[in-house]
Amino acid sequence: GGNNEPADADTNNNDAGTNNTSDKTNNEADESSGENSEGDYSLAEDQTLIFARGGDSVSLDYASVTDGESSRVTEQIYESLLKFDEDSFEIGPGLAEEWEVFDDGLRFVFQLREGVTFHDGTDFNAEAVKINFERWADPDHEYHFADEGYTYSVYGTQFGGFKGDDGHVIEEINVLGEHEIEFVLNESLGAFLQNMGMSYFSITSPAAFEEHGSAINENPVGTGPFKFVSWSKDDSIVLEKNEDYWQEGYPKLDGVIFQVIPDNSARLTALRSGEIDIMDGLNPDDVEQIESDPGLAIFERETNNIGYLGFNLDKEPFDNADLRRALNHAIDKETLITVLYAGLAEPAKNIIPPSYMGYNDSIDPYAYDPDLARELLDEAGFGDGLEFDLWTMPVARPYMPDPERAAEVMQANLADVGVTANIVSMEWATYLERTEQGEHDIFMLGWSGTNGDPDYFFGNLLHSDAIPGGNRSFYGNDEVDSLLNQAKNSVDEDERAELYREVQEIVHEDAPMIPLVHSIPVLAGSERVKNYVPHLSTSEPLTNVELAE
Amino acid sequence: MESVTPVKKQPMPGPENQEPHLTETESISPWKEAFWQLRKNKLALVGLFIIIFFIMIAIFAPFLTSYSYQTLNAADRLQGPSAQYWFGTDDLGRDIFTRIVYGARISLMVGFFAVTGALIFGSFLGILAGYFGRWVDMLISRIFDIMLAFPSILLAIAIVAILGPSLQNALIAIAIINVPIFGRLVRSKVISIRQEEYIMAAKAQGMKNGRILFHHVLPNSLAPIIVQATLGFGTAILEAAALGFLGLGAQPPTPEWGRMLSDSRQYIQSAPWTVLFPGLSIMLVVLGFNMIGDGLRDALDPKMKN
Amino acid sequence: MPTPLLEVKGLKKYFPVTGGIFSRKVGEVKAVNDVSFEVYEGEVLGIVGESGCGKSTTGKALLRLIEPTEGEVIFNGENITKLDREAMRLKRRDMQIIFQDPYASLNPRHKVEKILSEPLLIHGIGDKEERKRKVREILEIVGLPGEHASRYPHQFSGGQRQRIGIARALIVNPKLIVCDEPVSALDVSIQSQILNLMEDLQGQFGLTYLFIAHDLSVVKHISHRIGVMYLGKMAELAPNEDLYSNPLHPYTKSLLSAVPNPDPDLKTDRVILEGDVPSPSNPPSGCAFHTRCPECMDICKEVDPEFKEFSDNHFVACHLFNDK
Amino acid sequence: MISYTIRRLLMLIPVLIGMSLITFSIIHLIPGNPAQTILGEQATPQAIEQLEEQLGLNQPYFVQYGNYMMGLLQGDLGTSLRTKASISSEIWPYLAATIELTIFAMVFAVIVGVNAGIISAWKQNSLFDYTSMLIALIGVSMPIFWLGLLEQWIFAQNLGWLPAFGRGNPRDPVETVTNFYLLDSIINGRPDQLWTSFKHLILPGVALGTIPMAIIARMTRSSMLEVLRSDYIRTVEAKGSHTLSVVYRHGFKNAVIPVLTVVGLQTGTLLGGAILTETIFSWPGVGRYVYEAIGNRDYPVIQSGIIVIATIFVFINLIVDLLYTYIDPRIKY
Amino acid sequence: MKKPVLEINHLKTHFFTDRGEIPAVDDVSVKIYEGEVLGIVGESGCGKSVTSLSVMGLVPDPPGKIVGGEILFRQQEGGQERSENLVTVKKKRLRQIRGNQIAMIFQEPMTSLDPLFTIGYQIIEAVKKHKKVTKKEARQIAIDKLILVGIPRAEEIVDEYPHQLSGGMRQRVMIAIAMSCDPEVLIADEPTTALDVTIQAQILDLMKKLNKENGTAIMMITHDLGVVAEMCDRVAVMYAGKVVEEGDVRTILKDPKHPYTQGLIRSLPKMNKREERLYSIPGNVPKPGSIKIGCRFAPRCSEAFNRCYEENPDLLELRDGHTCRCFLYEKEGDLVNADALAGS
Ligand SMILES: Nc1ncnc2c1ncn2[C@@H]1O[C@H](COP(=O)(O)OP(=O)(O)OP(=O)(O)O)[C@@H](O)[C@H]1O
Ligand SMILES: Nc1ncnc2c1ncn2[C@@H]1O[C@H](COP(=O)(O)OP(=O)(O)OP(=O)(O)O)[C@@H](O)[C@H]1O
Ligand SMILES: [Mg+2]
Ligand SMILES: [Mg+2]
Repeated sequence: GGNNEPADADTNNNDAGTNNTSDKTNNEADESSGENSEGDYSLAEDQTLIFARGGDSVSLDYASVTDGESSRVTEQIYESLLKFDEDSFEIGPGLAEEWEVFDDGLRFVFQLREGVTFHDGTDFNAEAVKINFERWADPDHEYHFADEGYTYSVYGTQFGGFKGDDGHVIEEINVLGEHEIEFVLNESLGAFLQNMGMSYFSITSPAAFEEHGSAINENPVGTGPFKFVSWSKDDSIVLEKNEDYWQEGYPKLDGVIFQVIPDNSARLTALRSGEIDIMDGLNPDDVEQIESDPGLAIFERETNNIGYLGFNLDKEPFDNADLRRALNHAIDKETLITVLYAGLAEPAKNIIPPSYMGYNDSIDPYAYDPDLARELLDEAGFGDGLEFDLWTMPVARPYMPDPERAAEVMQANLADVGVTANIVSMEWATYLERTEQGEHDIFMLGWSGTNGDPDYFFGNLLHSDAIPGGNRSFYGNDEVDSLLNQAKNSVDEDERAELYREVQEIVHEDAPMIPLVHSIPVLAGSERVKNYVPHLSTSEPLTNVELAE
Repeated sequence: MESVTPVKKQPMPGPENQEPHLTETESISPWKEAFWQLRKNKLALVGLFIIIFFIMIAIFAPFLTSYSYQTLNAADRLQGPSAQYWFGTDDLGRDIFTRIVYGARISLMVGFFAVTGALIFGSFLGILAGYFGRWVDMLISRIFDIMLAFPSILLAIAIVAILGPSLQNALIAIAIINVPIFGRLVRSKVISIRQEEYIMAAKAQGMKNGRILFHHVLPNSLAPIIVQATLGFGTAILEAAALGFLGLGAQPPTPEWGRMLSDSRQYIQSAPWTVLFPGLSIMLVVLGFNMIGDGLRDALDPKMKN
Repeated sequence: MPTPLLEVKGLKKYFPVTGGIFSRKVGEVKAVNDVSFEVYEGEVLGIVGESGCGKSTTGKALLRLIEPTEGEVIFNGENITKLDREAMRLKRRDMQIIFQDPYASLNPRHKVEKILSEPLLIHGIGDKEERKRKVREILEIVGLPGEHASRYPHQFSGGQRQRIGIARALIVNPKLIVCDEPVSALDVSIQSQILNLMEDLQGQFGLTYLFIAHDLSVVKHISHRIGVMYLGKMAELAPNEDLYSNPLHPYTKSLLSAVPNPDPDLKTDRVILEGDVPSPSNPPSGCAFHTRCPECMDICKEVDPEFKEFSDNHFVACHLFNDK
Repeated sequence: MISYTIRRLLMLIPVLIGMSLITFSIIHLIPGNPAQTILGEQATPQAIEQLEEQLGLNQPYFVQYGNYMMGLLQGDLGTSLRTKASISSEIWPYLAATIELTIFAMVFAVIVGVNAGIISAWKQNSLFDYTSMLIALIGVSMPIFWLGLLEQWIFAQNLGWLPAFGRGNPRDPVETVTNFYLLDSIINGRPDQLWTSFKHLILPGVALGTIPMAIIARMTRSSMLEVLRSDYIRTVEAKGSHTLSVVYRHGFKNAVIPVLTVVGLQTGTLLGGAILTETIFSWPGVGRYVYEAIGNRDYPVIQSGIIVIATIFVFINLIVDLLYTYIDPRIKY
Repeated sequence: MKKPVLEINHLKTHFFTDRGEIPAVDDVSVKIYEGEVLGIVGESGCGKSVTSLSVMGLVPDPPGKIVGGEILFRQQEGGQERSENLVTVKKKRLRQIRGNQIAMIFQEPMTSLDPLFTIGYQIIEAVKKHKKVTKKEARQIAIDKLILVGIPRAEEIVDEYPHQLSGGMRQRVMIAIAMSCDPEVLIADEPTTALDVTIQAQILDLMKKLNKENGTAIMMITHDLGVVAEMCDRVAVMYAGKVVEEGDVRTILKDPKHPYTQGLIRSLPKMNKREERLYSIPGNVPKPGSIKIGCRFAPRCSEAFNRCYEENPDLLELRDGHTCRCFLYEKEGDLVNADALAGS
């Protein structure tokens, strides 16, 4: 952020996150911007940044895909109406300069920024916003490209479905003027404004739809700081500076290249040799080495996820809460963090990340205590052993860099308390499908936040409506359900926070899962990279970044 | 192809017609003869030694090490080779030597079962094709063609994807991709041996087809099949390691060597021993089988010599 | 005149020549093209001819080791071309064959014991003990020590192997033995041993031989009557002395003259034939020999001469003698 | 010859149909739903269901196969379920990358393997023979992924001589024309890029080429030994010809056919084996493309990838067969 | 008297195999005089081919090695007689001689030509190696030589491949290659064994013609005494790596002395008369090296006595030029002075 603070006084519901974290991050941001302006380094001649990552983008039509690698690129090309703060989920102005909420959260009016053009030269206006939202909502819309297999699942999730569905909240979108647009909801939605900050709801040039049709996924045209140049699949995506960017003097970089290097160690080698500037997916064990290397720096991302070990409550003996609690004492999260994350994770006691609104810090975590666990197991009637399958996913996830290794660690923990866990792994697709169908005993999985709203965690992981679906523990508690429903529809921040805290207490007692860790994803980069602030949501625009000599 | 005018045969001078020096009444079976040949082949002996070494290791694994291959020890992560940990420790602090030793069991088992499976099915199909000819041959040969036109590792990956990743399924996949290799060999052997004059002689005596097949054709096709099976051991172990490397084989904490390699890949910089030893073990075992296979080929089939 | 033991009438064997990817038939090798002859009990009928003229094919086809394309084979008054598989299989007891290549015709993985007792087993002769005894017996008969039964073929020399081959043919007491160049592969000093052995056995067991060879002196030595083949056909068939003293067919004449004689005093005038034997897949029109015949006439190029009896028991297929 | 080629091409049809059928059946036997993978663990069942419908995944599988084959007949490889991109256009850069790597590996394997084999046979039982055959034996026993890792560790990471990943310098991307980087750098008149691209090929190429190199060396040697023992070589020697002419002109030309066969077969192995090498060296090739598609249940991509690889393989062997006729006048069709 | 062009003295060629040392050629001495045809006969494995390969320097090494003796090649060079020992001569010089002054044809016409090169190429290769000629001249020489060996359509056949020719034609091509540089000595290793009698007659005829017209000395290796009678002036009979008898062709065939030669001739079935029973030599041809002491023929010899098993008989000269290796003739003949032979 930094410049042109929005007038957000009239919208009272925006200070998400606990106060202390937001303060801290603000301080850091200030420091870095100070350094920026003072410029105690000279700029490198070549201002092309190479960002190396493990996988390629799936599509550059951001709304049709959910993977982080895609949005990492589209963040640079596209912009949404609102924008998250540089280091938190606090929203501020984006393509909309101002916004107002009416009718208890049933009507929103946005004043759009003037003088903004898309990369193809066409003007950004209210009509463009309407077309984009309608395209996502209406499967029959000419730019929905349903025949080509496009769906916009995030839209469906965030706005309760699509046009014609019962739960779909956006009733109508009205263009009030060239740069004024109104959204009318049929039901209040606590997270509406948060959603507007998500990169999934960025705005594409309508002319580009006209021109490229369903090939829009390979020909992105937005308003962002960088323009798309080329994409060679599984290799690199090349972006160049948008000279006409509305934010005067930005971006600093001349171009960005997203380079795919699947192998972790090869990526690190490339960083060391200067072939790349930033790399994602660092092996936590290498952090120490990098920190001792004067030419390299570590960038930590604030945690925004949960990795957990879930029980299948529909299956014996895991319907026994005593057993679940006993097993909660058996897992040594600290070791897990040392071994797998090289310390770059926080042990979890709740399912939402600590920086989230409503995080209940007063919960007393189940301590690692094998003796106690054995005792409790004995009490629960499993004194002479227990054997089950421990399902683990085959692929690294942001919350779990090496799930199979993690399973091995937990297997060993469990063995210590006389429980035999057989590790079962299967392909990712199968894993997801079969856990959704409840074929597992105990499974490992996690969840990442997208818009910074706690409902996204609770609603998907613990609400009985999410069976079958994200609720793979088959946890159903009427009290929890009703608390969550209340919280979801409320627009009162404090009320919501209180409700969520209550939920966490019940869940802690019921123990449908063992919360493991909130991982802190780290990136490594060259010291030359300045003003790079990783965002919680896995990606961030590189508008302010510049390369030093 | 050209029609070759039959050439009158003169017994050729050369080693194959040479009578071994032996006492008048001693009877030397071709197998015994091959065994003698094998004993003279230094490389084959080295190979045999390597394999016996690994077999011993596999059998006596629990006596060779005081560590467990699965108990982790976070305190001793990524220790270099030392007197305490001969081959160092991995990222979970487990003794790599112990894991290698137990891994020998897996690799040898994989080789054995995959080869046996491929051999049984391949031979069965190959015999069907070679002996019945015509459309049976046509059909089976086309199936082999098709299977061989797939890159085998891809086929194996697909099969494991269907069955789910596990050591057992990797084994099945490897057996399947090796079926056409054995099948073709057996088929061509059956066909070529059917042309031999002693088969004609057997027929001339009024021997039934079944007896000809089992008493004459098959025993004589055995040599190249044994050779292929030995070499196949090596290939199967490599393929299993490749699947393990891709995460499609043995599941943790099974100390499968390919899997160990892929798990320790990222430590190649900081702890190269984690990568060095599993790879070296794979190579040695495979090398051992290849050496024996080469030796057997030379010993069993003088014409294929060199 | 006695009834023949074996009567071959119009025997033909065409091998298909396949080509292309779909293995279609693109032609035929007329390996044996209408051959007729008779073999009498106790006689040795020699068949000579150059390489590829169809001698072996004739021998194998009349035993139905190769299914003949056409023609009849009457053995002991029974048309064996009509027999079903099982009946034919049992018939093989009476009709045996000895092969040219002593190295290829014995299964390298069987002991001599097994090689020799197998025919007995197949035809259900004797029990285990008796078979063992018989094997020793036959080995002694062919001039090998009985204890060699426990050896493998590769432990024998070429001549010894051929003895085993003969023993195998002999052990079931056949009436007829087709000998397909049994001595061609052997050294001169061994050749005479085997020839003698075969002659002895014939007398001893009252055997009938169809003796195939390309060496005219060998055939002459052993046969009573001799047939000369050229390109799948019988050119001339006559009693031994008759053929050598009075060859009719120009091919027979040149063949006889071409044999180098080890006696330096007997230098005969040679009829050296021009050119090569034509390919049996594309035989010349008319008389197959006309392309090389020193006495070729116009008619030879068009009409295939009949195989006719020219004088008593002397058959020839040549236009020179067709008028008579 | 032409008719032979045509017949061989016609013969391919049943093989390719068989292959496509097998592929299609296999990938549909694989449990797991593409819609699920595309949407990930955070997707709702409704979203998955909707996507399934849009992708036509709820149709009976033979209908899907029929549709796919209809498209294939029109030269359309279909659309990737995941990226929505047309596979026909998307696959080429991957394919080119793999082909370039495979050719490089094969050229390496052939040059080194053939010469080592020839010299070993020529100087049979010499020190050279023993060492090169021992190396070849080790070569065939080598897990290539391990070799790749070691190469990377030694030459890229420790010595820093060669690049560890990718096809070129990301800072100076090759302007693609054909997608064969070596060729493209020449077309663009960029010798520096040619050198860079070449350097990038070395490590993966050597890793990939090691097994075929070893196999070719062994095959060349044994084939040469047989040829060198043959009568016609003795004839050439009896003419007083120079040894080099004997060994290379007469010897190798006669020994080349089994070697060619191996080259043909190994190319197939290379195309498949590229999966491992491509993963280790971050090579954006078709092996990885298909491998990832398997993980994502991207049926059309798996199907097309395998068909394309197999077709190339079958064609290479056709070319090998045609080469035989060129080398050996006895072979005619 | 004619001079010897090639003189083999006490040649020993052994094979060193994993079954031990095999003395394939064990002390063989023969001479070939200018323009004559020398026959070498013997049964399979007696060392005929190895002897001829030794002359050409083509014994496969390993496992074969010439371990003793000398091979003297004499030629006139500018009125000067020059003698070279082919065993010790430099490799390069040997290559200059072979194919040029000493040529060889082999037993198997079907496999002795390189199947991948045209007939013309294979003749030209020999010509160009030894003569400075242009491409065109070489081709003309090739055609001429093909005509010389009686190949019809020589102009076309030059450009054909071996597989397009029959066995007889190929053997003619082989002879054409051998004759391409007009050698002084032609070594023919069983040139007709693989051929049919009618074709054999053609080839023998051709070789006789070449011998007569070009004066090429021929070393004719065969196991067929008929061929010997037909072709040769002198014969050496070999048994188990040794020459057992040598002399002019009439003497050997009509009045053989060595029991082996006698047995060999008697065991042949005769074309002219029909005997009831053939003579036969008992036993088998021994493997070289299997009999270490005594006469190698002794175990099969009807005349053998104790000494035969204990001592190795020496070569005895019986009459002028007729030598025999047998104790039976010790009184009749003189011991051939081996040193004198070697020195001449
Ligand atoms: N199985 C077969 N398929 C095709 N052609 C064959 C087959 N067997 C033999 N022939 C051909 O039939 C012809 C006659 O062959 P056959 O073996 O009967 O000749 P032969 O007179 O016995 O010759 P040889 O003296 O060389 O043994 C030859 O041209 C041969 O190529
Ligand atoms: N490459 C070799 N390795 C080992 N021994 C060999 C080799 N070549 C020949 N010999 C031995 O040398 C002996 C003589 O062989 P040679 O080829 O000279 O016999 P030959 O008289 O030409 O017989 P043939 O009539 O069969 O051609 C053979 O018995 C054989 O044992
Ligand atoms: Mg024959
Ligand atoms: Mg020879």
